[in-house]
Amino acid sequence: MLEIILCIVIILSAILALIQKDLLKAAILTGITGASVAVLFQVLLAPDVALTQAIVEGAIIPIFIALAVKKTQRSEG
Amino acid sequence: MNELIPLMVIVPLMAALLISAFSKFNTVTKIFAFVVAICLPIIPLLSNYGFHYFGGYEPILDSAVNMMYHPAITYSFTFLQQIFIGAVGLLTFLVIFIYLTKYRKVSGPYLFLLFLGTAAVTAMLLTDDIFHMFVFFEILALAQVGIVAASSIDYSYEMALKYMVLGSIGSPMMLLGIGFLLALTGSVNVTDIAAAVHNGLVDATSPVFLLSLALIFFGWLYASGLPPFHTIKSGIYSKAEPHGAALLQSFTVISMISIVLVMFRIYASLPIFEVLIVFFSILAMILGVSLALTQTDFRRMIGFLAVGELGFIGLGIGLGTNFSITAGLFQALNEIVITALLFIGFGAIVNATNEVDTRKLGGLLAYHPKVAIMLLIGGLAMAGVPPLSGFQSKLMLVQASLSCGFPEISILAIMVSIATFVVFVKTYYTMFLKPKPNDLELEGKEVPKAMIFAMGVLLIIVILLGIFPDVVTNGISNFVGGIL
Amino acid sequence: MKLYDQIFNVVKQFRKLFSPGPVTNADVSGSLTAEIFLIVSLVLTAILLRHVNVLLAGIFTLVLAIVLIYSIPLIPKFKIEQEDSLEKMLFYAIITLALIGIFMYWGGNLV
Amino acid sequence: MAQVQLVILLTSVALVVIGFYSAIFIDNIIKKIIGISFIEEGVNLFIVAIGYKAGGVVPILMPGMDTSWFASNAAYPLPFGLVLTSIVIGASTLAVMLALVMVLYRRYGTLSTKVMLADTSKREEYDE
Repeated sequence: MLEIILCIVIILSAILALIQKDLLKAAILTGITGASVAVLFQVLLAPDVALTQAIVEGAIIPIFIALAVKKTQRSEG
Repeated sequence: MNELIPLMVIVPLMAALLISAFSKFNTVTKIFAFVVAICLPIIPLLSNYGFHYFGGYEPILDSAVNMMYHPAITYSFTFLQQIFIGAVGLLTFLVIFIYLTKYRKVSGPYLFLLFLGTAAVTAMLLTDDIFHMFVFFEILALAQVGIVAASSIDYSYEMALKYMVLGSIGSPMMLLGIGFLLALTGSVNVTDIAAAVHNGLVDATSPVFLLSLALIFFGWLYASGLPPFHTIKSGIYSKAEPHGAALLQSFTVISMISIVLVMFRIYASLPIFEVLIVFFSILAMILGVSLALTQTDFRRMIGFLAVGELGFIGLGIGLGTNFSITAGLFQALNEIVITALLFIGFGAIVNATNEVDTRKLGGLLAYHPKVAIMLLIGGLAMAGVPPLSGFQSKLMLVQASLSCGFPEISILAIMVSIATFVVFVKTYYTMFLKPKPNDLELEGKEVPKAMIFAMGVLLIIVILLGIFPDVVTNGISNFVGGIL
Repeated sequence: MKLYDQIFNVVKQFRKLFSPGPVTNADVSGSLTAEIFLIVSLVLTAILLRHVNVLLAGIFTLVLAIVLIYSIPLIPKFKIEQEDSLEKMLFYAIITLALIGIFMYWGGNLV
Repeated sequence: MAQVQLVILLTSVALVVIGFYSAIFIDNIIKKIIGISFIEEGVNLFIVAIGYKAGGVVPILMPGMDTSWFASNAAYPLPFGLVLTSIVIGASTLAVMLALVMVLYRRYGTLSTKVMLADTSKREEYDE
């Protein structure tokens, strides 16, 4: 059951990230996708991959995107 | 002396890291880079043929099914690897020599990128592990982007970003194909996968196996710049510094042949594999040469010509006989040398005139006769004029396609050669022979001596390979006999 | 004479290819060569279909040749499709991936 | 529970399709890069799902485990090792792309792909 909920969260947050007008929110939603994938890796018996994924995709990449947004512009267009 | 095999990758990799760490000591960096660059072509010449197993894990014989398993990442070093690593090492040496003599203050990160790219292509040639190859392919892509972005030409950042975005479509697809293969066979070692396919452990007609071919093939198209990626490949050649472009095209050629040889070993039993390769090679030849004919920027033109010549390599491998694959690999070696010669030569002209539009150039023969003559011989070699090296490989390709029963392909190859000749003669005429435009300033601008030296070395190789092709083709033919 | 006029108009259309800037005779002759090279090489490639079916190859080659000759100039159309804007490159890359995938999945065992 | 594997495969396919959609149809370059990074994520998820074994254990040999029991019950660890490398490669690629975007924004003042990454061959002004 947990897997199915996680899969739905992953796909929903991925779609929401792409229809968001505010790029900062899009960055945070990317982090949610990454973190949910990390939990899914734990369910799939890969704890070492889950740790790396949680740090890289859940924390570092949203921060990179947020920095890029801060240096450029926040709204789309 | 099999300990030298991993050193071929480790030496440029360590040199790259050390140079970027200590780049504030200018003179030391220069001397160190020069010494390492000399070592690069020498190490493969000294090393013996053989295998190297990382971690010392020898292959295990499974007595139940009587098959070998390779638990370690394996580097195999044969004549083919020796000749190509030697060629890339020599080219890296020449490029670094040009770079070191051009600037008084060298940039550590740029040298880092050049050495990193060389290490990556060397590992791609040596390795027998398909995922290891993918990792170094990604490193190579990053190094290529860095080399393009480091140039001072307009729009180089845009081109680098476009290359990266396209790459992040292409390389995950290749990874997905590797994942399919892993799901089917449970291994990433190419020898193991090939043995599993040939012994019937994998159903060669299953959709998963066919889709893995489709995905890895798409990654190969991205790596080698065949259509639909020919525009971006010619674009990054034209936006890099000339000596960087000479190295970039050798990276492209080597990643192309190393991936296609791996694919050939795994998928050679599928007839559709050869159909796909021949189709895309013909497309590359037609599109590359016909677009090169309409360019006015001569760096872009050489870029499209280089893509068109890649089609010949693919054609030789796609025909699938021993003779044709030998011809294709020999053409790859010739292309590395000849295209590097052309990029460096036209780069020397850019250096002396600060102009890339052929419409604004003219009359350069009187000012730079040495460059003009060397470029002429290089262009004739690319078009396939005897007795230069391009002639030998193209003749072999035409013979191979005739003996396979495809006379249309032979006629097409000859036509593409003629069109290449037209492109070259047209550009040569507008740049060197046409009367000089009045507003072109040429006085007091010299071509760097290092560039002329590099062109001279490459020209000697072109002529030697043209007169004695057997030195290379016999060894390559033996190698091809081993994988067929 | 109609075909001759058409070819003559091709030369006029090449002017747009090289704008901005003057059009030299070397550029125009290069573009004409490219035009002829493109038609001949595509027709020659179509003959390769004879390994599948001889009749199909004959009909296809004739139709292709007629269509190509009556739709000159080809090079301006070709060049517009192969400029280096990211959108066009991404579009063609993904279309090619889809075509290879479909071709392999349903046609991989037929050849 | 082959169902778990099936659900996860469908999710990874969905992520790849979302990535392709964003590559073609989204104009903002930062959102395009976010979308393309989903392709990489979907592929990683797929490869991890290959190694999954229903009802298996984590492939770490603890003291006290029977070796033959472990060998028949542990998940296949090779894909996990591959994904570990692939995650880091994806992150570094994304960082380089964002850095290039930041540099280009200073020149163009917009994030639109149509403006920033248009055709360059015609843009070079021909100065008489």
